[in-house]
Parts: sequence; C-alpha cells; structure tokens
Amino acid sequence: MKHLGVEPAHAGAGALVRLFHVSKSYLAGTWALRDVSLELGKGEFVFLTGPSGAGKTTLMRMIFADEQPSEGQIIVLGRNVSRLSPSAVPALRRRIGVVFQDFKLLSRRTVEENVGLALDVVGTPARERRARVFAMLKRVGLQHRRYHHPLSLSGGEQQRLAIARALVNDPEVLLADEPTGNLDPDLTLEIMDLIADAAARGTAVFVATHDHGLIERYGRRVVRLEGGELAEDTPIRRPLL
Amino acid sequence: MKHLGVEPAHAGAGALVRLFHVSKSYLAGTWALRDVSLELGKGEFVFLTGPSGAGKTTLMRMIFADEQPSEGQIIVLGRNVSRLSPSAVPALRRRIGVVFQDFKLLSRRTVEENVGLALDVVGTPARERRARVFAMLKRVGLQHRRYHHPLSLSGGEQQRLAIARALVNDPEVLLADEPTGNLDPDLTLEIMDLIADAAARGTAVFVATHDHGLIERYGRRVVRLEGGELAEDTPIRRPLL
Amino acid sequence: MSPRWLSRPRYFLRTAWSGLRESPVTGGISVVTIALCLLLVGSFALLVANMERILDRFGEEFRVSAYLEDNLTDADLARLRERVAAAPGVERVDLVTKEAALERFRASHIGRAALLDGMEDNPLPASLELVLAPEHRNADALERLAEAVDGFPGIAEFGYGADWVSGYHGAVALVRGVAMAIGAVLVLATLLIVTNTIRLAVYARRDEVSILRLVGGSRTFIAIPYLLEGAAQGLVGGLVGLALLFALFHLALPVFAGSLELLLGYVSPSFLEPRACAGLVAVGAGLGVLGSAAALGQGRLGE
Amino acid sequence: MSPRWLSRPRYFLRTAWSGLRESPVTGGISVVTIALCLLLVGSFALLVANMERILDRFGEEFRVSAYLEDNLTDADLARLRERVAAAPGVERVDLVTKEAALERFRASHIGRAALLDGMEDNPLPASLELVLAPEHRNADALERLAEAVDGFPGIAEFGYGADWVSGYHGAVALVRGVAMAIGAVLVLATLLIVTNTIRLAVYARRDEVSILRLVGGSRTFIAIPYLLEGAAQGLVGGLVGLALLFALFHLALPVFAGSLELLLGYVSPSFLEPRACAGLVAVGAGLGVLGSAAALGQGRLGE
Ligand SMILES: Nc1ncnc2c1ncn2[C@@H]1O[C@H](COP(=O)(O)OP(=O)(O)OP(=O)(O)O)[C@@H](O)[C@H]1O
Ligand SMILES: Nc1ncnc2c1ncn2[C@@H]1O[C@H](COP(=O)(O)OP(=O)(O)OP(=O)(O)O)[C@@H](O)[C@H]1O
Ligand SMILES: [Mg+2]
Ligand SMILES: [Mg+2]
Repeated sequence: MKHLGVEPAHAGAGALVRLFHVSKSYLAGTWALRDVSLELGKGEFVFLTGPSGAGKTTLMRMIFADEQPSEGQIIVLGRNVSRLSPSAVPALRRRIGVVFQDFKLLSRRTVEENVGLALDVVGTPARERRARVFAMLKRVGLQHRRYHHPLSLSGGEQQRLAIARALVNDPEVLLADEPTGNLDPDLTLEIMDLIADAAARGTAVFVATHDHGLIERYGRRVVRLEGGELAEDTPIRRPLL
Repeated sequence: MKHLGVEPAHAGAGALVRLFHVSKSYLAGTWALRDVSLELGKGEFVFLTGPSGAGKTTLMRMIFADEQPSEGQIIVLGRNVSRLSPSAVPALRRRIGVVFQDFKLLSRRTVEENVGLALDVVGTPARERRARVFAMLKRVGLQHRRYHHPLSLSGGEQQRLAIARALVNDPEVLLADEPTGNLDPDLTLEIMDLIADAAARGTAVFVATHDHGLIERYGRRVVRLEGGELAEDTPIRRPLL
Repeated sequence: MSPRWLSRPRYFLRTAWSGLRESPVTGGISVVTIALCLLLVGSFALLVANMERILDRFGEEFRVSAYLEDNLTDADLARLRERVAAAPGVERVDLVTKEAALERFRASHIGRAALLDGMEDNPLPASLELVLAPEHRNADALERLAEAVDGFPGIAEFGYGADWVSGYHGAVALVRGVAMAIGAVLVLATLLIVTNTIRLAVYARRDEVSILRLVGGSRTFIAIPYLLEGAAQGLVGGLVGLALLFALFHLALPVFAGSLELLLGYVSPSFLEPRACAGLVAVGAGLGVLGSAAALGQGRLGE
Repeated sequence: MSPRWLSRPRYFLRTAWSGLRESPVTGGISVVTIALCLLLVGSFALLVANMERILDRFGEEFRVSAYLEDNLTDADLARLRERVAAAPGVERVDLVTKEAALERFRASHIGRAALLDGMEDNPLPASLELVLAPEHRNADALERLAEAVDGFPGIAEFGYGADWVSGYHGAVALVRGVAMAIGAVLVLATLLIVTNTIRLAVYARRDEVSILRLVGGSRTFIAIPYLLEGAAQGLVGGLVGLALLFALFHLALPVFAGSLELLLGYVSPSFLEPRACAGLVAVGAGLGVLGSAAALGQGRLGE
C-alpha cells in the first residue's frame, strides 16, 4: 500500500499549501513531525491518516500558523508562515476554515453567533451574513437550534456546528481534524459530501480521519503519517461507489 | 434488525442499573429521552447506539446523577437517583467510571494526577495509588507521558487518558461515551479489549458508539435510541471473529 | 487600509452587550469592585476637600495685632487703617476698641483671675487686627509685614504669637502632606485593584479570546467588545460608587453635625462638586477600559 | 463515619501547592489585591493609632487653674495640693508660682502690649494647674470638679475655658467618629474586594471544580485545596502588605518629621504594635479562606 515518492496530483506553482522538509519538536529530543514535504493544490481533497499521536493535528496547526515549524518552510496561500508577522496572522486565518478536533466553540454565544463569527471577522454585511448563516445551519441540520448555546447541544451537534463555522466563509483552504468522529454513519456521509462540495468549488481540503471506511468510500488522495514521518502519499483513485 | 420487547440478558433483581419509563425534557415541548426502560446486570456489556442527538449522552448523564429524569425512576447500584440527596451523589459517582465525550480532563494537572484523581477521591493509600496509576497508564500506552499536561497530548492520547481515569478504580459501572472516536483502528481494538476485560471482571458496561464495525465485531447486546425513544434492544450474539 | 469591520459598530455593541449579559458573575464582581474602590477614593477626596475648608477657616484666626496709641483721633485712625490695609499680605483689618479688648480679656482664661478688678481705668489698648491672606500665613511673610507696619505713626506695638504661626503652618503642611501620601497610596492601590479585577474577569474568559484568535479575529476586532464591556462596567461601577458615597455622606452628616457646628461654627461640610463627581465616574470608566486592555495585552492569556 | 481521605493531608497540600504553581496569573492577582487592601487598612490603622496619641497629647494641655490666695504658707500649700490631687478626675497637679505666671503673661499674645509695664508689684496670682485624666476631659466632669474644689480654703478662684473644653471634646469626638465611619467603609470595602477577587480567581477555574464533582469528589474533598490555596495567598498577601506599609511608613516619616516635631514636641509617630501586625496578616489569611469558600459556595460555579 506504500506509494512513497509518488508525485502529488496538483504539484507545482499553483499549490495553495506547500511544506518543505518540515519538522516540529515540542519537547527537546522528540519529534512530533519529521521532515515532511507535501503540496496541496486548488480543489484538491486529501485524507490525512495515521495512528494516534502521528502528528496530524500538529501538521494542521502549523498550516494555520498556530504553531511554528522547528525546521523547514511552510507556504500557505503564497505566504511563508514562519516569517509571518503576528499582525498578518489573522488575515491569513480568515482565508482558512478549520474544524478543530475539540470543536473550540464559544460557549457564551449562540449557535447562530458561533457560525456568524467567521463572517464577522471579515466584516460581511448584516443581511448577507444572516442569509449565509441560515443556509449553512440548514445544511448541517441545526437551523432549529440556532438560538441555543453550544453547551446544550449533543456531541454530534457541536461537531456539525464546528463544521458549519469552518465552511460558512467559503475558505480557500479547509482543515478538518477528525470532523466526523462524533457523527453517525448517515450524517458522516452528508457532512463529507458537504466537504467534497467545497473541494469541487476550489477549496483545498485536508481531512484528518481514522475512519478507513470513509477513505475507501471516497477514494481520494491519502497522506499517512507514522511517528511524525510521511509514511504514504497515495494519489487520487476513483470512488468505489 | 429490530428486536423490540426482547428480554435483556441479565434482567431482574441483580441488575446494577435499572431505568423505569424514563423521560427527559431539557426544553419544554421537546423530549431528549422518551419512556425508556432498560436493565443492565453485573458483567454485562452493552453498546448504546443511535443517530446524533438521539439521547445517548443524556441517558448516561442521568445514570451518574448529572441530570435528573423528568419522568420515571432510575435505580443505580441500589439507589434511586432521583431521590438522592446532593451529599450522597459523590459516593455514588465514586463507584461509576465515566469516559466523557469531551474527555473533561484537568488541564492544570499532569497525566498521572488526572488518572490518580479517581483514586484520590476514594482515599487509596499513596503506594497502592502509584502502582495502580502506573499500571493503568501502561495499558493505554501513556506511561511515557505521565508528567505532562493534557493540553500537550494529541486528541487520541487525551481520549486514552480519559479512559484510564474511568477504569483505574475498577468501577462497578462503566459509562463510556464514544470512547474510540479519536482512536485509530488498532488502538480502538486495544481499548475495547480493556473495556471488555472490565466487563469480564463484573463491571456493568455501557459504550455509546457510532462505529458499526465495532458493534459487529464484538457482537454484544445493542441498545439503539432514535429521537429519544428505545428503537432496538438486541440481546448478546457470539462475536463474529 | 481601513478594515471593513470598522464600519460595523453594531457587531461590537451587540457582542459587548451579550458579553455583559452572559457573564453576570464576572461582570457583577467587576462592577462591585470598581464601585467600592471609587467609594474609597471619593470618601477620601470628600474628607480632604472639607478639611481644606476647615483649615482655611482656622486660618482666619490667623491675626496680627497692631496695638494703638491712646491718643488717636478718628481721622488718624481711619488713615492708619487704610495704610495698614495696603500692607503686603493683609486681607482684612478689624478694629478692636479698648472696651472690646477689656471684654475679651475678662472672657479669657487668664482674665478669670481678679487681676483687673481693682483698677478703675481700662489699661488695655485698642488694636487693629490684621487678617492675613492664606498665602501669607507663615513666619517669613509675617516678619516682612511687621517691618512694613512697625514704623507707622500711631502704632505702639506690634504683636503676634510666633508659636501659633509656625504651629498653624506646620499643621497645615502636615495635614496636606499626610493627605497627599495617603491619597497617592489609595489611588495607586485602587488603580491596581480595579485593573487586576478586570484582568481576572477577562482571564476567566480566556478560552473565548483564544478561539477568536484562532478563527482569524484581529487584535482590534477581539479587543473592542472587551474594552466596551470594561467601559460599561466602569461606568456603572462609578455611578454606583458615587451613589454610595452620596448616601453615606448624608447618612453620616447628622451624626457629626453637633461636633462640627461646635468646632467650625458656620462652616458646614459640603459634598463633592458636580465636576468632581463626573470625574469620579469617568475615572471608573477609564479604569474599566484600562483593566480590559491590560488583560488583553498579556499575550495569549495563557497561564 | 470519618472519610478515609481525611487521613491524607499530603494530597491536599500537594494539590494546593500545584494549584498555586500552575495558576501564577490568578494567584498573583489575588496576592496583590490582598496586599494592597491590607496596605490601605494598615495605613488607616496607623494613622488612627498615631492620631489618638496626638489627641492624648493635646489633651494634656487640658488644664484647670485654681488661683491661690496670696497669703498661703508652704505647709498650707502642700496640704491644699494634696487635697486637690485627690479630687475626682485629677491626674496631676502642677504649681505655677507668681513669677512663672508673670513670665507666661509676658510671653502671651496679649502680654506683648505694655499693659503691666508700669506696675512695680506683680499683680498676678500663683495657681495650681490640674491636669485631668483623659476620661474626665469634658464639661460635666469639670463642673463636678469645680464643685468639689471650690470650697477648699486657700483657693481664690477657679478658672477654665469652657470653649476650649467643649471644643476639645468636640474635636476628639469628631476625629474618632470620622475615623470610625471611614474605617468601617474601608474594612467593608476591602472585605468585599478581596473575597470578590478570590471568587473570581476560583471562578476562572470553575471547569476544574465541575470536573472534580463529576468524578465523585465530595464537597470537602474539592474545597480543602482551594481553601488552603486561599489561605496561602492571603498569608503572602498579608506579609507583602505589611512590608509595604512598613516601607512606606519609614519613607514618609522623614518627610513629615519637621512639621511633626513642631506640632507635637516629643511625641513621634510609631509603627503598629507587633500584635496588630500579626492581626493584619491573619486577617489576610482569613480573607483568602473566606473568598475561596464564597466562590465554592456559589452552587456549581456556572454562569
Ligand atoms: N503542545 C504540545 N506539547 C508537547 N507535545 C505535544 C503537543 N502537542 C502535541 N504533542 C505531541 O506531539 C505528537 C503528535 O501530536 P498530534 O496532536 O499532532 O497527533 P495526532 O496525529 O493529531 O493524533 P490523534 O489522532 O491522537 O489526534 C504527540 O505525541 C503529542 O503528544
Ligand atoms: N443541556 C441541554 N440543554 C438543552 N438541550 C440539550 C441539552 N443536552 C442535550 N440536549 C439535547 O437533547 C438531545 C439529546 O442529546 P444527547 O447529547 O443525549 O444526544 P447524543 O445521543 O449523545 O448525540 P451525539 O451522538 O451527537 O453525542 C439533543 O437534541 C440535544 O440537543
Ligand atoms: Mg489530532
Ligand atoms: Mg453524545
């Protein structure tokens, strides 16, 4: 199953995300990521997989500038993340949608406000904001809960809320960390279709997942990490069904 | 696949957890749980499944007295949860292990202290505590991380930590809410074996999961909720493998 | 490059408002702390303001006597009075006639002794009492005045209690000094207390701030609602503190009215001026903003 | 039924210690707030304690003069002196001879006038000056004393300034009253401020408390480490506050030394007594515990 060294589908200058020999060490002497090189093009959909602690979340956090690489370079949307000034970070993040493994919802704001946040930070006019938030909530099946607070939602509902927030702003890059871990199989497919739609509209998508069924089903490019190292980078296959 | 009305395996007076016509409403007019009756015996292992928002977490929260039923009675370890005085709640909880869907780890304490907490609350002597915590951490593969803090763990590591805390005290009842949502398939089997072990030693186990592969593989009793109602209660089958 | 969201004050107001509404515990504690701190500072300001008036009142007792020769005509006296009034530092000149002097002497401590009883003639001279302007109530100015006045025809002797002069001067300096020292400590302490409390309140919501950063909120975008919240809490705290001060003042006044009247005669203590009141409330709002800014400033708000 | 964990103080100490270490922001803010509040209360206590001494010192000036007849023998005088000393409320009796009286008169304000220059005989009487015990420095006690002493042979007249008596009494009552009023406000305010700050600090860690509840921690099990933390913070805050007070006192003292000596002569301000210092620190620790208890008491610590 190993396809090391295979050229990624959308390599070259058009890539939205590029990692050059990236390493990351949180604790001296241990490597969370080790010499990872990778490219992700416009509209590309990649599954990121690997055992627990392999470095999937770490890789994503470096892409949206939440951590700096210890070695190597990361270019996201034309910007070198390690040389980004702190004041330039927000602007970059507004172009990236992130579904966090632990959701990171604002418990003091309503469902509607949590989703709207991604539009508020870019200053979308009120009317447009309202319409887009409502449409997004409808797509993840939470429109009837829009005036409630996240803490009164079930685990799966919170996860869908996190996905809605990441997608509402049509980001150029989408990083989804285990976005269906709390969802039942039917919902999982619905949500994955939503994410695939985004990719079809040009978003570069990274989905970290442990769900091999899902990977099989969608037959997209698969990047597998193991102990921080790139263990596999299988290019796109046709879906099985 | 529906087996409604089938007698559960360990019915009768020996049951550790009994629900009689339990309903729960958080918001007037909507039911998170509706007229659910259920029994769980010593050593029994039950998968709790159903779509997102079906009421799985709600059911568990009522068993460890974090919520009160709106209607019906819940008897846990011989105590009527709805009539429990607030001061009696801690004693009950110390006999129940819970893996929370969102982990609920203490971010200001180390991995070792988080697991030890379940022993501290019952006053286990220091020497025994140390030994049991170390053994437990080893079983979930976190012994090398024991002096770190939860926030520096990966999602799957945090989940294993939560499981270690729930199991370290050999609880009489174990409630595990989506305990493998962040784990890779290999780890998932290891952890499920750990949980099955506990059941074999007499713990009554509830595992909420969306993972149908897992349910198939273990072939245990399956309770399925749908929109808060008991949609299925399939008794034990032999494991497929 | 003006960011688009600057044109959306509604978002900030809405967010600040819902922040206040959703955090009654932390918000309430901030308001109470600000109110109490301003109550302390206000009480002190009130005390000092009234003490200044009392000191001024005592200062009026600060008189210099120019004892007159016995043979002055009314015209001489009037001329002399004018000249004395024009001397440096003199605010007012009062005439004490021979009869008034005797009256006073009899009423005085030492006068109780039967000292003058046997004399048929009044041996006490008339005098002019010079009330000095506040800035001249010190030993140096007095000496200058004495030099200026001493040679005037018609004045027999010039007298003032040197002890009383330096005593009064010392007392005023001491009271002002102690008041300033305590005031400085008080102001600094409340400043720190209030900003710390607000910092803690924002800190209790640090997860919120870190999430806002993660979804791409700029510093300003994140900060403005917290600063508005802080300002609102400070404003309310300031108003509550002022109300408390006012209530306490009017509750305490009758209790002390007796001793005050005895001590000060017509001087009755007054509340802070409207401008000082407004200042107090403004300080509250300022502290609220400052505290929020300090909290947001401390990096990622992580421990 | 004594729970097993009561036998494990180590767990509580360890947990409290790591709680302190892992929360430098909230802990530091609590300590600073306690220190500042105790500094305020301590400054005030210091001021009041020294003011009392100053008032006492002024009270010594509170004398009553018994003017003596001119023809008393030394034996008569000694007997009279003894009788007077035994009268109600008399603390000390000083003799002022005729010569001393003249000396004083010449030095006094009114004596500057050439009033007594012409007389060859000293017309002023000798007198006994009675210094009253502090509790008798009021008009009623004076009247009683006057009644008791008036009939004694050898006393010509009995004199005291009624204005001065009631003035002094009023001043003392006013200063004490204002001090008590401000002290009450100050103590209440700092009590609220400190407990609120600690509440906020515990509140910032409410997730911790709720998790401890979920894993079966009893009220006491959860509370003890927080109470220990509060006590430790209070203790440190108290010590820091005391040290600040001490430093400020010794910094401020030289600045005011001049005016103080002029005003008070030999009375020099002193720091709080050791017992008061210990009390201040104890109050800090108590406030820390109280604040933590208040925070834990508020239900589930949810907003
Ligand atoms: N902040 C941190 N400080 C120290 N170590 C960290 C930190 N974050 C992650 N690590 C370590 O780095 C390694 C990779 O973590 P990462 O979260 O990237 O794994 P992951 O692939 O996302 O795992 P999972 O599937 O369990 O979420 C792990 O061993 C983890 O313990
Ligand atoms: N505290 C609450 N307040 C109001 N509604 C709530 C609360 N907790 C849960 N609910 C609602 O009750 C229903 C059942 O929630 P529950 O968490 O039990 O679902 P679940 O089966 O665990 O779902 P998931 O698989 O998504 O975790 C959901 O519709 C949820 O929104
Ligand atoms: Mg991860
Ligand atoms: Mg759930």
